Amino acid sequence: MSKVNDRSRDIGEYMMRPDDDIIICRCEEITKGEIRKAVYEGMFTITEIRRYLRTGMGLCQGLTCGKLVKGIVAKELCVSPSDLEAAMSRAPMRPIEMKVLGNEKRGGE
Amino acid sequence: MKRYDVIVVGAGPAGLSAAIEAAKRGLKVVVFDENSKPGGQLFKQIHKFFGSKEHRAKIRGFKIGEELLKEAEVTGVEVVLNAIVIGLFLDKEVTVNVNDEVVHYKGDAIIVATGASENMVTFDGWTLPGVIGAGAAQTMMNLHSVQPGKRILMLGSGNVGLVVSYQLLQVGCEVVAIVDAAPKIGGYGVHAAKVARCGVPFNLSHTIIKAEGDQYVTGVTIGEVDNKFNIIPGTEKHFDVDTICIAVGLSPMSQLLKMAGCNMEENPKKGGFVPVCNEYGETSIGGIFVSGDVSGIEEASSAMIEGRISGVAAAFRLGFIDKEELKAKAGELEQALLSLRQGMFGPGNKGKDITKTEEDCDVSINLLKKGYMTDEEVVKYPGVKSIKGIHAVIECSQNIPCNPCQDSCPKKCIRIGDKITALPIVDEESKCIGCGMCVASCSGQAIFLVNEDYEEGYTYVTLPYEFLPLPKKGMKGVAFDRSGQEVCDAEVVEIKSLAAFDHTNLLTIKVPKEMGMKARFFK
Amino acid sequence: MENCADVIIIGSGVIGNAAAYYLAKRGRSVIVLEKSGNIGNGGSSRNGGGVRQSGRDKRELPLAIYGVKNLWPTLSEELGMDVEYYKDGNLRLGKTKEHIKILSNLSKNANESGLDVKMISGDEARKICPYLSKEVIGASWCPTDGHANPLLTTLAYYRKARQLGVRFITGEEVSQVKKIKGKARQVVTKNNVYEGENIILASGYESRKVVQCLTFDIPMNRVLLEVLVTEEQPPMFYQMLGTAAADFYGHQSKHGSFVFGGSSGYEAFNKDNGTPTTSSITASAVCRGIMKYFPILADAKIVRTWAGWIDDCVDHVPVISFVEEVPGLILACGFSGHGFGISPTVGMLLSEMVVDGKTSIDLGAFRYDRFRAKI
Amino acid sequence: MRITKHPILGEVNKGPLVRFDFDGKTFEGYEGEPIAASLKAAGVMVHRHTKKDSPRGIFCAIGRCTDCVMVVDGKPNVRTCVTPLVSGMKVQTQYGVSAKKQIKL
Repeated sequence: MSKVNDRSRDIGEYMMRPDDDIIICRCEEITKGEIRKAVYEGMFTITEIRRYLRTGMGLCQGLTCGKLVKGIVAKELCVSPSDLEAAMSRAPMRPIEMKVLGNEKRGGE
Repeated sequence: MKRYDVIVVGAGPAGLSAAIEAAKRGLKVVVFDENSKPGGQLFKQIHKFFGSKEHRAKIRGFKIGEELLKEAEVTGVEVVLNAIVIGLFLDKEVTVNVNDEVVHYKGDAIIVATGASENMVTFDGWTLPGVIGAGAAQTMMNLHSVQPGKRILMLGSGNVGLVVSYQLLQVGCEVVAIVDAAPKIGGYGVHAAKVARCGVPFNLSHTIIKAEGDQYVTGVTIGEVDNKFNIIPGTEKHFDVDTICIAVGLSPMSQLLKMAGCNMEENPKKGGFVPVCNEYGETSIGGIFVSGDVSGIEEASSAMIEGRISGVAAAFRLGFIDKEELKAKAGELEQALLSLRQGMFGPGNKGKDITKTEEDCDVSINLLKKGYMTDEEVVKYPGVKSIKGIHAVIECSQNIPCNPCQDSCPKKCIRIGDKITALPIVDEESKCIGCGMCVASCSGQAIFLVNEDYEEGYTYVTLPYEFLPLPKKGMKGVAFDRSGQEVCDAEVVEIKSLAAFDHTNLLTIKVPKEMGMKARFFK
Repeated sequence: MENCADVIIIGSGVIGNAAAYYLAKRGRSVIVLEKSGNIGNGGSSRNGGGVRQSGRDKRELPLAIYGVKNLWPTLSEELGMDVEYYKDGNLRLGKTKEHIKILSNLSKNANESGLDVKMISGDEARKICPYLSKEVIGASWCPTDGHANPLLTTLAYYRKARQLGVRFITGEEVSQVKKIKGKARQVVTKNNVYEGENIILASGYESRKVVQCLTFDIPMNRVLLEVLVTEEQPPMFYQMLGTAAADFYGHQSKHGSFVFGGSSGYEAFNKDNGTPTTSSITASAVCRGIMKYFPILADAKIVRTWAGWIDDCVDHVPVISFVEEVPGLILACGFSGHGFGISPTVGMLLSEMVVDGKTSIDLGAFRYDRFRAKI
Repeated sequence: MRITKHPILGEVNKGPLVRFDFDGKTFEGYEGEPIAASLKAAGVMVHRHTKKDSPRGIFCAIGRCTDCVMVVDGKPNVRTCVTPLVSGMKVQTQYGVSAKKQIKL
């Protein structure tokens, strides 16, 4: 069983670190400490962290913090960042006003 | 719904190249780009490119951008700007936000060339105004003609950090230091040397501890790190700066492919999260291709070739060319790509500790640590020879894929050979005429003309010079050595600005005889 | 590693997690198996967050009312984290006479079942929510309805259950449930076999595959629904919203973003590429729907859309049931797109089924064998 | 801060100089350049204050990070680094998601 799948795996206790209050997700203003703590609360994947804390759910959609969050979570879980799947990418790739998204056309019309 | 043979996402070097190759083979091609100007990052890249002729070496990035755009127009590629692709849906349907409408298109093939986004590092205060990406600095100064700041600290000594530092100097900003947590400079030595001789200090094995300021950056504290990247107490240094520029690498911007359902992988060698693809850039979804940084971080030169390969491959997939043609063309392009991936900085050598060049010369430790070679080190390379009369001194000490100097010399004084990563050799037998073409052709600005025999007691040194204001003949100033230290008085004896030099002015200064192998910059 | 527990739960959605929590609270050992790599990756993380009683099928109403009365108000406290529950009422909006007729009927039915829902005028609706367009001529109003954050609720149950010792294993796809000596006992995955006295099947549409191995079936299909999220907006209103025309539903979250669901009309025919993926037309349709009622949101930017498969039962209410042919198995699936609001109640009832063998609210209407030919 | 002549790119020719309003004061910038460029040239560093009252300015300058958003002509969350300046534009520092300064809790 992988180190990410077994949610009862003992990863020790959350211990505060001096850089815990550094902002990681600039859009939603989520700190390193919050992300680290979330891991100890059982959020072992980037997707769960995102749902739990809103990292990468702001206006930039994780373009800035995606890699940073992955690095932090991987370190706490003692896995390689490549063992963690990136969060799903969802349309729209850039924020779009409701009135524009609602204003559809088929190319050629 | 409107259908194209190929929909290309991203009008950067890869996307345009892909579009051109596909259009050349009769495909109906559209390129969508979210920016108001095409060319991706090319129009911010005002330095001359490396490589050989087939890679458009010694041409400045933005000029390559102009060439690509012209080619795109000639081949009938439709380029739509301010067109934000908002999704790549099932059945190769693309929706585009353009003119406040969302337009649906279908492509028989899709080539995604969305490029990269910048990596970031975090430190205390990194969200303060004044902490910016290196790309932002380039955008502000080279596209919008506004200085990103007055006094700037650069974090990152890769090629982006070095090139942007130089560009900042070119627009009159002060670069107080280049800082990197790694123990060695990551980018090309020639790029480092360019900024070092202007007096920019390197702080390797250092990182930013804190960006200072309440509302915006007013200063920065850096500190030395141990081999585990922990800060060594007591090593803190402070700089008064208004801007901190971050250049710590790029990540593929592959979100669109993940959304489309392509098989993805985390691949550190490619700089991050990339779609799995074959040698033609085709992903796990047939007909969806990738090229350029989105498929793995490299230089614009390789992005253009990758783009061309995927353009040709798309033509094959849609039945516009046969297998023979695909193989022939793609084979040729792959060779070109391969030659770019050679040398010390090639992807195969990533992370390796290289101590010798291919010619078995020692790699300059000072160049890697401080950004310049010492007088003792520089003479060890085949481009640096003591020759009577005017001759080229080529301070090129690393195997990088680049050979324009060889082609530039009308007298064949410079030899690199077929392997373009080889160090240039100055031929003692051939007669240099002092035309300076080699000086201007060197993308790394590592070639100087030295004449120790023109005037008794003096040496004439010709330097590449890309700053304003241009010194005038007769002007007296100071010469600086490779480390940026003042070494002697100097007088401008000539300044040449030929169109063929493409804005690399040739500044000839007169320095005391013994300074010929020291003086490398003039203020 | 110990692969035995009192209860094996298949599916770590909000239902599975809630059941795990209530079971653990009552001292049962539990293992939860999740096919996906992420906890709560199905409909639990892909819904509009409605905690509604109004507009529900009569059969579901007792579950919904119980939850709103007894479980939701204290859930954040109980689980130790904010699930962003708001009990600010539900407005179901109408723009035409036809709409008002639909709404009146719904209200009448609700009232008959003892729920406080009343019809109000357009102006009254605008008093409750001043951002409504003038086009709204009337609405049904249920003041005790509300919404919560489904992502957080799902994870809150998970987090608390995990703290109580429940084992969660992700990436563990169940291939079959095996009967031993006539009783469901073994849960077989690719690499492991788990054993439990009781097995709760709560894996949405995927449950169908498992029950088919046990030689029966549940008449449900999967339907792909979509939701969109706006950028953060200043706080405007906290009612849950729906419309008679069913063109959209949603609410403003605590964070400030609006969460809206809706449909294009092609939901039953949508496909995916392995993960639920949005169609190219739905979000646009939902936007048009919303703007008719909330013109003020026209400039709000959509930052994200997502899709999720719902397990749509033939009669649109879930199956929550023991199975006579398979003792030891408990079904909790077919929630038909409105499981979130009743998930605390259902989780609690599932724990009662295991621990007490019977439930405090009658679940007769949700039996697995209720399906009969129409003639 | 403006670069008028560049050693490689030559003379800089921008569109006409126009006026715009920034937080009630009249500023000048070149029509069509990003609002952020006009502000930068005028020495403005802070574009907004986040919900947690942290100041933000230009960060990526290409419309991705959304740090530089401001209230433009009454609309919040406008990416000033990719929004062209138009004569008479009203640009305001953004607080949270509006132009209203929030009371710190």
